[in-house]
Amino acid sequence: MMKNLENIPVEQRRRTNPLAHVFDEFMAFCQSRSLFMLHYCTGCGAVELPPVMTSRFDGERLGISPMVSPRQADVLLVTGYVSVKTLKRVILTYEQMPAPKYVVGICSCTVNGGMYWQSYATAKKLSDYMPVDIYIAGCMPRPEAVISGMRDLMEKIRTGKADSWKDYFRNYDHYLGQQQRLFGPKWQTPTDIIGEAEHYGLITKNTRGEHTRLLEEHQKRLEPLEMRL
Amino acid sequence: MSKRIDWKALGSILSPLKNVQFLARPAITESLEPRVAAPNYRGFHLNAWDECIGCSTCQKVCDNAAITMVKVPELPNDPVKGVRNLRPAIDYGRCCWCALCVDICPTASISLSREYVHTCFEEEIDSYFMLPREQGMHGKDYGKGWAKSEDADMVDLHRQPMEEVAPEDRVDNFEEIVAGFTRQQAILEASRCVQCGMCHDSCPTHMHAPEYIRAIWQDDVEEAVRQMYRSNPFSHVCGRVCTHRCETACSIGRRGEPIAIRWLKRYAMDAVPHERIREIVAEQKPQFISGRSIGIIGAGPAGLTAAFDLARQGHSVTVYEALAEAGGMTRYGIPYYRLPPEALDNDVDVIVSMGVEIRYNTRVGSDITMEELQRQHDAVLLAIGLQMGRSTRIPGSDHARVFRAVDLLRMAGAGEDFETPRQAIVIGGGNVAMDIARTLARLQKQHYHEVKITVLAMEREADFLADPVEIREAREEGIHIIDARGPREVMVENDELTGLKTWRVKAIFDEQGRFAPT
Amino acid sequence: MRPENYEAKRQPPSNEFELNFGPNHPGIEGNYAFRVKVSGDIVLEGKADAGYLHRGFEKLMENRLWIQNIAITPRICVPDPVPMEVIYCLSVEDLCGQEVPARAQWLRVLQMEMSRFAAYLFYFGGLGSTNGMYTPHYWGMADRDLILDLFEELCGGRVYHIYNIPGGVRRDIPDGWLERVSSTFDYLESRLKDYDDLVFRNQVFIRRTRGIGVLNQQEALELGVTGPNLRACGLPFDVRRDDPYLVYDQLDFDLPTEDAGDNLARALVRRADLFEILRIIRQVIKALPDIDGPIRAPIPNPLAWNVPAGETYQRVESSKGELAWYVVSDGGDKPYRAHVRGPSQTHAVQVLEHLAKGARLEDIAQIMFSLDACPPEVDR
Amino acid sequence: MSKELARWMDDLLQEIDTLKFERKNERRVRVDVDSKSVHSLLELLRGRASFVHLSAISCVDWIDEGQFELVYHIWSYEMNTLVSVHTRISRDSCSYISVYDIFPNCAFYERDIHEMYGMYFEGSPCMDKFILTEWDGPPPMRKDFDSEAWVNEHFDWQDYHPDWLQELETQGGGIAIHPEEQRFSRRNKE
Repeated sequence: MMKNLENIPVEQRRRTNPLAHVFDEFMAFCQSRSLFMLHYCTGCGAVELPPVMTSRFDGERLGISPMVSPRQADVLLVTGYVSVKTLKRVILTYEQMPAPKYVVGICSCTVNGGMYWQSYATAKKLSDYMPVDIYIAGCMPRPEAVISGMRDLMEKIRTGKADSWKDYFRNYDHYLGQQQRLFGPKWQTPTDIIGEAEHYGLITKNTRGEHTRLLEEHQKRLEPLEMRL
Repeated sequence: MSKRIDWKALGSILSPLKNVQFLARPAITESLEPRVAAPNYRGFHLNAWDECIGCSTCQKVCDNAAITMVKVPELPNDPVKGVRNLRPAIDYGRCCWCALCVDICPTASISLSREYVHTCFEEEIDSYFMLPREQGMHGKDYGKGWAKSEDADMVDLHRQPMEEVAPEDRVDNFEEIVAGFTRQQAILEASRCVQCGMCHDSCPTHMHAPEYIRAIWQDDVEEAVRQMYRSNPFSHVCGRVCTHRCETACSIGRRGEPIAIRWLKRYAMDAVPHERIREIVAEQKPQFISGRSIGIIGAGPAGLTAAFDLARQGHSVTVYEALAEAGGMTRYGIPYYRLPPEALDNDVDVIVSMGVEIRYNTRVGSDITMEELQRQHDAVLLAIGLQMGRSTRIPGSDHARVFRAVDLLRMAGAGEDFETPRQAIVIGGGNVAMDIARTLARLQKQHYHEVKITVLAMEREADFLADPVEIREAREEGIHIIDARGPREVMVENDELTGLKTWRVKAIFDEQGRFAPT
Repeated sequence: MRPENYEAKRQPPSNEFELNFGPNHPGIEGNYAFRVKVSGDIVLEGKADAGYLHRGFEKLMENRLWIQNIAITPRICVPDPVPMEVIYCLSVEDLCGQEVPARAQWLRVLQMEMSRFAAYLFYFGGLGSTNGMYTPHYWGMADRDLILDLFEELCGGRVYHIYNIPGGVRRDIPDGWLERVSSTFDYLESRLKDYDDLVFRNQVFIRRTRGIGVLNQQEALELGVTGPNLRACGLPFDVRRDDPYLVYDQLDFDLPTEDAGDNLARALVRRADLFEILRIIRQVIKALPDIDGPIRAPIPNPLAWNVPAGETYQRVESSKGELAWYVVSDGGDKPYRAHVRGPSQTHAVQVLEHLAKGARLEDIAQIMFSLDACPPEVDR
Repeated sequence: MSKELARWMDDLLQEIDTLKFERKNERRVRVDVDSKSVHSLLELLRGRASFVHLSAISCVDWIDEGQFELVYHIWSYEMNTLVSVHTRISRDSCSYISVYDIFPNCAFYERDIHEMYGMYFEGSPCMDKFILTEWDGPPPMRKDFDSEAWVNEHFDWQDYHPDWLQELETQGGGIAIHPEEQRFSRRNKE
């Protein structure tokens, strides 16, 4: 993986408040106890999510609840295989989610192609296209396994280790390169990742590269729609 | 409660308040900890390493290419016993938990556990690649889930029945006993093969058994013959009298009857006309001629195999044989009811057709000297074999009517007259002893219409050296077998044999494992 | 190449707008998109956009051995996987001329009906959600889970059973399992009354669904509608009865119909179907203990299995309608061609496009759910 | 009644010289017909013999013969019989006439065959891409498209190297047979 320690920016804002760490921990605790997961059934594993969220296994007691819009969601569940057509939407959805955001890869297919390893239509390794926080094994995993995975994720968030989303900004060039390899050189999304990376102070030498240069050549800015009635 | 609802009969607007009554019902929510899975749950893999033989059948049936065979050096690797030091490793980034690997495992070593929770962070993704052992994925024992059951077993453990000549019909002649497979039987038998290649590894000549079995299954006997001649020019012979170590190693034989590889070979050789076999083998004729010549002394199996291989490499080969016919011990040491001479003739003919020259009745030393050979050829190969018989060296064994096995078989094979005895004792419990006993039984039947043969084996019945099939057939033919008895002295009176003194054998080998019967 | 969702299309100077439903939309079943052109909240035209769940099943199947395909078939339709397994096995058996033991046939019927029941509970949950009623979803999921527990006990898997195999089924039933099936379905029957009160006798639901998405008989026949959706138009047709497979000709069941052809009728047909399923399951439970014998006809070694050349068209009734497979063998060890004809291929595309015309925007999701369209079946 | 109808139909279809008729069982009939006559046959069956339900259209790529086989499965609710009409079309011309005017629900199947096999149907309401809108390779269901080669070209696989494997490698063991090797070689290699 591209988690190179040198790439982490050294520039840290100085924190003078003695209660800052307590506050950080409290924030992390709160974050871990209130997760909105995006309601997007990308693959067959999605069929085990309704049982997770409803009466029998009741994911809501963990503070996890489905959310219909990516703009308000914290967790992106990639439930199984992602076809190339869906992958474009998943990447777009992921980029639209506000940080901090977490990706859960469910089922075999997100790890190494799964059942569909020979298929021309599905992507094989999810981590090539976006950083993944946690994987849940199974084809498909039972609701209990999903809940265990979500609890592990909560623990990771609570201890402040779940920061793979920063990886997307730090190594954007790598991820974009993989995306371009699959979708062609003209691939683009209307989100501005480099701008966001600047905003979060996560620009490293791997954020920009040949792939982002290629993107900038093609990129068309979004224009506001004309509304006529 | 009605079966039909008439939508016009509108229900009460309060009926959704039904919900309220659920306040009093106990909750159905499960606890957060994972439940125990069902008794035949298909969870993560378990593999009993002691039972696993590394045949990699699981890898072949896996539809997702999730299984990698990994070499574990500390484990035994003995192809002759049918054991490899390979073990399956599972990629849970591919596995779909269909349990086909469990159902097809020839040894029933793989099973699935009742464990189903595994989560990992991105940096621990290697944990998705697992080498299953007896304990579960996380070292904890959750119990076996889906395991081999008789219902779900996909391995066919039973051989195709082979037709044989009935004992009463076969005992008075030297006709071949085993009928050989029919086409249908051969295809069915070949279809049992899981292509593990244990046979290939255990075979002394490394015959391409998986390939020719596959070809027989595809009803392409010519391809099967082609595969056989890749490594063995004596396919007719080996299809009948081979010791078939392949069948001992066969992974199907772990729990059932091994594939009848020997009979399949014989089937393929018999199914193709001899002319066609010659054509197929001729495809292997060399493209170039090396210009070197090689002399081989002895036209036995070793000499002729060497001649065949050398001829394929483009050398010109001359074989010198002391006797009038080629084949060596295969011709003179194996009774005709097991190996008809025509089969051997065919094999020799194929070898000759590759351009090998055989000079019969040429004994090196008397008809031609070694120096001459060395002068004529670039290289000379001695393939003279082991033709001297062994004796028991007990008192009285130098009597003229005490024969050595090899000599007797040669005499019988060559049709020499040695005065078939009315009564005979065969010392030994191996395959050669059975050959002798059954040959003599046939001769006795032809001459005196009764069989009076006793076989004296030193081993106990359970560990006889001879093939169980041989022993069964010998008994069917009226041969009396006494186990755990060793010869002590041949009793001779007035130059006539009168009997044999024996002792009870307690152990055949001494403490150092040497042959020292007591 | 940017996703169409975000392509900034200039709108023509009118009050018509293009809107996207999905693929990430709560009103869409699964991963599926439906693009509509609206004027106000009236839909002028709808276009289905599938392929988000496309995996190329038919191509994959051509690359796998006959036996390996049993693992991949249930994945074609996730909420109702058993008919897919059964129909693949039926096809292979037909090609091989294999006789399936009676016990296996009855077990298959039992599974199919259990799966159908579970799929209907899923359906009610989804349909309730599109009307803003989330309780049926919660109840349906919990009740469906009881059936999944039974499946887990039977075959070791909750959703993907992989229990059927050409020639029969893979295992015999565990001890006491039939009694548990019986008691579970007794419980589920007692729950149906609750569902009636909650949904089917509920004024809100009836008023919300009545007269929406009306399909008359003529249109239904032209569009090739099958299954419960066809029965909701008053045409009693069911593959189980009219083209019987397995042992359905020995079972006694009715085909409930409704005449209205609207969303309510489609829901009511399925509701009435539940009682028929219970009837069938009870008949199977009664008959099964007396049917002894093997559960599987002997099959050849899976690694050396050539299915004789030929072609077969098998049909079964899934919970969504007529499911049919066309399987061709060239005598090799892999299928030469396997074509899946899922009921949703008609329902989710042409029927939905037809019904969307003139519908209100807020009804689109409801219409889609009421048709019980299953996107993975469309995409394969 | 329906039995008699079925017999009539059998007799009628057997009369026609240009088609090959085969009754497979009580409810399955196979008809092989020249590609020119498919439409008139379907029209006849639908109009005169109540075969109103087009169950599916299947396409088979017989690459060795250079032909596509189209199979129209039609069902009669009255006769309870399924007729499969088989016809062959040259792989080169790759175009055929739609049956939209006879069976309006053929649109999905024809569109599907178009994108999966690249066969064009004249007169079909929509021949746009549907499932493979973002696919620019060859029609994937054709036999000459090698899915696996395409996948290996476009994707990477996980490169696992867990601790136990490293340990085995230090002992002289390690990965012996990769799944891909086993799967397709079947010991063909020496």
